[in-house]
Amino acid sequence: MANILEVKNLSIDFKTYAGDVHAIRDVSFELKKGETLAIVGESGSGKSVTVRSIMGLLASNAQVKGGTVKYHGDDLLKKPEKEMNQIRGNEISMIFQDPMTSLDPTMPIGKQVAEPLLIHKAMNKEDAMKRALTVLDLVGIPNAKERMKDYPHQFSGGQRQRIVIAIAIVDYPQVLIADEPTTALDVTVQAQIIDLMKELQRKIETSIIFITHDLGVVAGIADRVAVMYAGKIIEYGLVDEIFYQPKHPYTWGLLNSMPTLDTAGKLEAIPGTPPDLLDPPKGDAFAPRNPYALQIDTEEMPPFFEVSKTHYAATWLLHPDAPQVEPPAAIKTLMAKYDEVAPQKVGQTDGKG
Amino acid sequence: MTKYLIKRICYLVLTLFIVASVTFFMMKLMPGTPYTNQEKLSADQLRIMNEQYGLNKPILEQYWIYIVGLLHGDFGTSFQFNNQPVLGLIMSRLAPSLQIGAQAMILGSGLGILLGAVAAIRKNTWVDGVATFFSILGISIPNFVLAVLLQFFLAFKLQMFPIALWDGFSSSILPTLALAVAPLANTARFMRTEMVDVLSSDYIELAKAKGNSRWQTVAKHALRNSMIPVVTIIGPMAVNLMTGSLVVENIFSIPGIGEQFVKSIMTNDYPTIMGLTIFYSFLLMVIILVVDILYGIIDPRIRLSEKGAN
Amino acid sequence: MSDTKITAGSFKPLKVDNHEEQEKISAPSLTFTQDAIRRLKQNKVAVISLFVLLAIILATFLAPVIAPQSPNTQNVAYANLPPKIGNGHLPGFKGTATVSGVTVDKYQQAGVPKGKSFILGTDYLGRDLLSRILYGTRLSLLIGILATLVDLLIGIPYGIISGWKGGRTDTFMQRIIEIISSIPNLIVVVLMMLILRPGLLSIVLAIGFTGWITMARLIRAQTFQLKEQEFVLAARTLGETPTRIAWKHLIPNLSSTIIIQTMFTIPSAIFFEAFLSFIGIGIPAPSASLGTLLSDGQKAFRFLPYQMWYPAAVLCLIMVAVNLLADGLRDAFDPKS
Amino acid sequence: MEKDKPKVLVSVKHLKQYFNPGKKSEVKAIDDISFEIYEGETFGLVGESGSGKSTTGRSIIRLYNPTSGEILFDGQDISKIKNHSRQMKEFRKEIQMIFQDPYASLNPRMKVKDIIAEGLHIHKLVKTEAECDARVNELLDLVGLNKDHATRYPHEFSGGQRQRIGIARALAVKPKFIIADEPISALDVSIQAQVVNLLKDIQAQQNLTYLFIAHDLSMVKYISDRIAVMHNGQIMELASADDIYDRPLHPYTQSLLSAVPQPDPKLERKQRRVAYDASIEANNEGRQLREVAPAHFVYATEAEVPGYQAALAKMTQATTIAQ
Amino acid sequence: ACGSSGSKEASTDTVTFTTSDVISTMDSALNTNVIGAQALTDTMEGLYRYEGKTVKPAIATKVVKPTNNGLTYTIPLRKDAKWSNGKALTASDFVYAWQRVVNPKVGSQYAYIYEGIKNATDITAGKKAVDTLGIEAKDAHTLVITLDKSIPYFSQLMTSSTFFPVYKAAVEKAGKAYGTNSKTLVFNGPYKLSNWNGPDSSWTEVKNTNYWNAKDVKVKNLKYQVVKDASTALNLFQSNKVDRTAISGDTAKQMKNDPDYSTLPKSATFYMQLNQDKNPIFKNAKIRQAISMTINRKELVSQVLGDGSKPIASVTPKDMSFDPTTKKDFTSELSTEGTKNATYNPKEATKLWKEGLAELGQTGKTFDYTMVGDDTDTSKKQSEYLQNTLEKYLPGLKVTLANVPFKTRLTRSDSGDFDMVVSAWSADFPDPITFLDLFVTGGDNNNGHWSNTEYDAQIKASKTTNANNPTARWQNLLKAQDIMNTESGVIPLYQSGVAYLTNANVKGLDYGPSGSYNNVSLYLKK
Ligand SMILES: Nc1ncnc2c1ncn2[C@@H]1O[C@H](COP(=O)(O)OP(=O)(O)OP(=O)(O)O)[C@@H](O)[C@H]1O
Ligand SMILES: Nc1ncnc2c1ncn2[C@@H]1O[C@H](COP(=O)(O)OP(=O)(O)OP(=O)(O)O)[C@@H](O)[C@H]1O
Ligand SMILES: [Mg+2]
Ligand SMILES: [Mg+2]
Repeated sequence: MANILEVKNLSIDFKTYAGDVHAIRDVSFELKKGETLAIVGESGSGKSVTVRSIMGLLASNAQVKGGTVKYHGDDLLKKPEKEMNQIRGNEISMIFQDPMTSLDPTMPIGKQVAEPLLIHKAMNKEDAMKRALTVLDLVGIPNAKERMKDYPHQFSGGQRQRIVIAIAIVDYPQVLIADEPTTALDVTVQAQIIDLMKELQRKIETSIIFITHDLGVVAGIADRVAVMYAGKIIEYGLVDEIFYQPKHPYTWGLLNSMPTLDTAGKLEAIPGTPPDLLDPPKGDAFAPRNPYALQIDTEEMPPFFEVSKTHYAATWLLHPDAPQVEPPAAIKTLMAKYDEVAPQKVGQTDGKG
Repeated sequence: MTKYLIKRICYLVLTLFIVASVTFFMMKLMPGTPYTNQEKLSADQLRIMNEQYGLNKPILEQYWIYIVGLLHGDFGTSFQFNNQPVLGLIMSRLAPSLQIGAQAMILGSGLGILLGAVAAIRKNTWVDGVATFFSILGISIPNFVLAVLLQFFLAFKLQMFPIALWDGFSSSILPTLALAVAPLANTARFMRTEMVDVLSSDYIELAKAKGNSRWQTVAKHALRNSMIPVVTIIGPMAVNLMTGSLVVENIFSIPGIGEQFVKSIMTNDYPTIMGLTIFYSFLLMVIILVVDILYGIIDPRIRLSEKGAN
Repeated sequence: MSDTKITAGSFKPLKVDNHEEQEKISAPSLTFTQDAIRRLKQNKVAVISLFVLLAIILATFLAPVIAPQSPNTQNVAYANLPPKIGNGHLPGFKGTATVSGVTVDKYQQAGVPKGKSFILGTDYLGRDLLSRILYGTRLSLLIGILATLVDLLIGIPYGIISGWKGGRTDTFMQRIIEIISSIPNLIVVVLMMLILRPGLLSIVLAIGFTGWITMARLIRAQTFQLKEQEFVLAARTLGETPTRIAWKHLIPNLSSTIIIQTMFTIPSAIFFEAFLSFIGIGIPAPSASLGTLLSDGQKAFRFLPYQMWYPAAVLCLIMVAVNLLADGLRDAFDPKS
Repeated sequence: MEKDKPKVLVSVKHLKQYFNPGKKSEVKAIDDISFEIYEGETFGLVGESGSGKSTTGRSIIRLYNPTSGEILFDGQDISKIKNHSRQMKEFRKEIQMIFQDPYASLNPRMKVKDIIAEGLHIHKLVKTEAECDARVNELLDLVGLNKDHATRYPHEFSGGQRQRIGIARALAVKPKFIIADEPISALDVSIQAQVVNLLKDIQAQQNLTYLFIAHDLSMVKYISDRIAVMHNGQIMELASADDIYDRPLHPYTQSLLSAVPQPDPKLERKQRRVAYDASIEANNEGRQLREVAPAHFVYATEAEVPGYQAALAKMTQATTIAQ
Repeated sequence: ACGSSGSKEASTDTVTFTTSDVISTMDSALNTNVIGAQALTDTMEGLYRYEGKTVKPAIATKVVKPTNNGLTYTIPLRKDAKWSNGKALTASDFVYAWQRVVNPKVGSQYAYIYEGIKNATDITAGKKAVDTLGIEAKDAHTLVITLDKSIPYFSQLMTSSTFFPVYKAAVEKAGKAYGTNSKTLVFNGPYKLSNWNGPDSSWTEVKNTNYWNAKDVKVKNLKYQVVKDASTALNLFQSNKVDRTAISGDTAKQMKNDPDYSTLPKSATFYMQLNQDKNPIFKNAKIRQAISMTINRKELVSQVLGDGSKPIASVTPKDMSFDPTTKKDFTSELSTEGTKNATYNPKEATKLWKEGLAELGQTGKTFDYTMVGDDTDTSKKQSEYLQNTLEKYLPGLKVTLANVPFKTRLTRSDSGDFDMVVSAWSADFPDPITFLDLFVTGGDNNNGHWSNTEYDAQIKASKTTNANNPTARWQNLLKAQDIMNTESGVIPLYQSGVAYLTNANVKGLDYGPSGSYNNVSLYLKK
């Protein structure tokens, strides 16, 4: 399987009055053709900054401190603005979180959907509109033909998000980046949108980076998962590995704090709050909230330990010298499920790649 | 839409009626009479004149007559210009003011929008600094000072334009410039603020993500959206400009309505004052109505919500 | 990743449950205002403007001390003397004027004793221009401040009530605003002048009559938003009365709007007074305001340009400073920036 | 539920809340709903956006004046007390609200201490400044915040901490009943649990009754004793939390449940979404909340009841077999 | 002539003036201001016309001496006089015009100057029918005018626009609109207004070929431009855009040495009235004298006004009226006892002030007085100057200024809402009585209510017993003026003048005692 996108050792700072915010600290991952990579993590962990750097849409006070973003072998970070314009919206598209604000309120939606075609495909207006109509039909806007002339505020939230998706896929991009595309939506609508994205992925064979903080959504859509915490990826693996063989205490905490439909008794919350990225702790940023923290966590950042060929986790607990710890009970139940699932999962991934 | 227009026009008429009434009674409060002069009028003359102007009637009846007259498009006759109908007076003075005002408006707001947009796009660069500096300077110089400087340097010294007097387009250039600076500066500042906001909005991000270059993004998406609030200040500004600027009219000896207005105030020419006030209000409200319709054209959200409401 | 630093002790569980520590907030506690001040301080232009303004205000309020003479002392023999400093060596302050191509020493012509000079020259009645500018600026600033007071006292309550009540009350109050703003300002001024006599009070009342409308509109729009904010709802569920909600919750959150709008009210009042002076219904003589000085200066511009330049310069300086400060404040009060 | 005769604390009867009544822009945000909340329980309210959940909460706490219907609190009809009356003031002490947005629900210009103490002052619950400070500290402690946080401003806190400040403010007046309008939906997953735990703890400690509004169904199920499912200003189904989840009868409830994403890839792969066809509501004649099984209500016509009962029986059977 | 750049043919025949305001009406019965009067003098003509300071026959063929004890004038009219539409001008045009002025329905504010013409006062008062006015067309070219009492200045009066004829058909056709635009007008003067509409700010008068004396009219077009701003006027003049413009204030002062600069004294004076009703201290002559003496009139006109105004010691101006026998100027025959009160003498002033106050038992009191004046630039400057000088020399006096619009000033003067007021009067006709008549007891314009029985008696005698005796009448007037001066009943300030810049090519400017130019004599030096 070819890697379409490779992010290597990416570090990004933001200059602010209080000092530099180290928003991304040495992040690496890759995206294969046709797969869906989910990035999870709580607010401020650097998910958006990561994908914006791929799009070349970082805020003006951002500074790339190091690393590369290779797309088909070219470093996107070094591309001049002009060439980036050629790639954006054409080969790599993006869907934003809030469907209510990401459409231009003063432009009919047909035109907005057709816009990337006019920019990139040198199509005439009529053809572009025709194609836009096809795509709007595809994403399930009822009466698309008549509604092309309508304005965003005349659509419901779910419909708007479909339009945003239509804009993103109208050029059949190779990479589709979706930054929390369903967070602002109702569960029912969210389910529809996710189904839609899965279906589209099958049709246009695009690779997707899907950002969310909802593990439920991840379970539904992802092939692989990267868990971020405080500007770093702390665990990275196939979806089943992350859900049924989690290794990092933060991943445990995340899985644990969500009630499932049969959770009873007290929820296992992760205590405390995430660290301040202005001055990230020296060692493991999660250590202060980690009940399994080791002495070394306060001194040195843990490296990635390989769990399997596809599964890595950055926690000292995986160090051979580390004491064996008991994951929380709920996690153990999950782990028990792994064996039943694993073969099936591997097969599936193969089939896709 | 028609329903909406009818509703708005009803409001307009109601407001005009109130304005007319308020001004009428305010005029009655003013001390002195229009024919106070050093000359002596006989008691009989006074009585006859009062009768002719209807000033001998009880105030309420005078009021009634005035309002009925208004309904027939009769604004009364001027005291200052004996027997000159007020409406004719206003009309004959309006053209130059309207011309200069409209020119200043178009020039000022057009350039202002441009300047503001450029400043916003180049936020925090020297371009922004220069644009901000000039727009603040523009607001800071009284227009009469500006008018004097323009006249002295451009017209008198360099002989590039007529010094004064109202004679064709060329004589409208300097007054237009003098008047345009303030709206230019104001729109530029407003536009900049708004544009900065718009440029940081999600749909601009999406536009960039579509592969629009910076200028394409601005032209296709940012400009129109930033114009929405700018339109609101353009309304009152237009009224102020079109109803004439006494000062500029004075300096350039333009027979405009601003000058006429002050003159009628100074001479207690009540019918003219009232006529002008009502006319001014009328203009104001028409411009606001136009602006609101414009608003709807620029911003479809408003257009539709009104359609919906009717 | 070398293991050299790793010792056996490194893998001891960290037993101290120090997440409490995490809850401590490390940044210094800044009030909202302090935060705004911090942001303002970063804006050099705004800070300079602030100091320029303070300097001007100080100078004008110290006018009785620092003005070379009383602003109304006439000496018509010394009328229209150009600026001169000391012995007149400074260019632009030589005390000379060019009359039909010949440079003449105006001071000599007027028989001014040696050593006596007027830094910014004199006006048509031989009054010291510097003193008049100092006093004039003071009066103009006073007008600005008084107009602001009216603005605050009418505009804010009006806007809050209109926005808070909404519905019919709001529609009614908005109609009133519409009507008031469609009465030409000049009429109001003249009426006030006739009823109240020309003077400071009339001018301030006239400016105040319509001046508060922008403030009221802004406040109303903001109140509409604020009253739906959850913290206001919270106060209501606690049983807070509307008046106290206005004081405790609305006004503090409207403060940035208020400050910024005030920053625009002051210069526009000063400007309006200048305009009134131009058409001859400004501050009555012999008091000077920047407006009266400017309109006198404008008339004499051809021959005595300094009589316009200096008041214009002061007015521009104040305007530029206030505007830059207002810009700075707006940014400072905007947490987004 | 073990108690045989739970005391009714809040009773909503035929409540209607219309906005802009009589105008073209009329919105029937709540259209004739009735339910009861028992003392000490947590009553969950779920439904999609715009279904009228917040409006229900706000009508009960009298932020709106109900269009019609009755709201009995502790046996007293509160839907018609005059604003600013003494009765209203009394009532304001009994019910409190926790809001959704941790950023908008705290006045950014007030110190935490003043925010929490506001209710104390309004209802004169403290006499001296010292007493006030003591009470504020006590409350801060209760919600797990530090004493020295009292002098800080809201923007210095994280979302979870702010939400706790909001809770402390509500608790300050010692209410009996708390309406929590999506108190956790704006929070991070890791923080949500903290707040939910806190709410649960406090409930146990102070014998509070909750109306818990949310759209996150797993959390509602976890926290609630009974749940009402709302749609278009109506209650579609009302039953105990377990019944709603295990034996959802109304198609809307079923659809809603099928859409909940499970943090379990295996389950997710099996999950089939059920689309809801709103056309069954089209003919609204005779439709009302009917008890199809003990304490299990469904919005249905008389004729549909047997059908629902049959379905319920089948489901019960299925679960028993599974067990 | 119009400008160095003026290469266009037509412009060589045009003289352009700036003027301070628009024409408010061209109806000679209604006009009250000097702008309208000038336009009327240019375009219409009455019985006589001023040429220089002498009254010359115009529509009349000669300047007629009265008969019947000064009560009857039989005036022959020229037969070649025509209206601009070519129709003949007859005596009945005068009759119609005059009857219109006194007709109360027309509401002429100037009807009062018909006083003395038979029945005029009664007609304006509505007591008699219009056709009883003492004017009669004996035949088409003879006018008989009958007076109630003799009017010594009758001939001068006839040059005034209020006595001009009007074209009856035009008036009747236009009705109320008569005089509001050039289409309603028919002219009989040297020029015709062309294309003038009500409030136009510029107007052109073209030569009237039907004027009986058209051959003497040398300039084809007169153009008037309203220019209100002094520096604009100067700029226009210096760029040769206008040929003659009035300048004021600092501009005037600065242009004093320019070769194009000239001044023109007007038959108008500025004076101060003290409100005796409101402030009894003003009843004391010493107080009034003190106030008068503090004013340095020379400094006032040269330093503050600088526009050609002249100091004056009486309310009657210089160079307006002359002794019928000695031909000496009225003001030169006044007694020094009176005029010394109008001489700057601050020491004496302070002394008198204190004495006056002592007499009144008001020593040491402070007086806070409002001085009302016009709101023109010049008036403001002079008010400031007066304020300063009064406060400086009269201890305890504090003066507050109220510079208000003209009509407001009049209203306040009328209603006594002032302590001091600076007023101005411009001669209706060149005779001292036009000024002196103002200040008789109960006079409409005697706003200070200064009253002196001897003064009243002198004025009365001049109008009655001595009306037909020019010398005795002259003495009455001189006496009256002397009384006012010694009493300082009204405090004269200055005779107003206007400074002009005039293109050197413009010649033959002829400013008459009535306050208008006789533009028949105007010509351009080629
Ligand atoms: N323009 C900026 N200036 C300063 N700091 C920034 C900027 N943009 C992002 N950051 C900081 O970078 C960090 C990562 O932000 P990012 O938006 O990637 O978070 P996220 O994981 O997407 O969170 P969320 O779930 O809330 O969207 C945050 O601490 C944020 O405060
Ligand atoms: N003040 C109001 N004026 C008019 N309509 C309103 C008002 N408040 C709410 N509504 C309307 O009432 C309906 C119910 O709104 P409500 O806020 O109760 O929904 P909700 O279930 O809380 O939704 P969400 O999950 O989005 O919070 C919506 O259609 C809403 O638009
Ligand atoms: Mg994000
Ligand atoms: Mg809600």
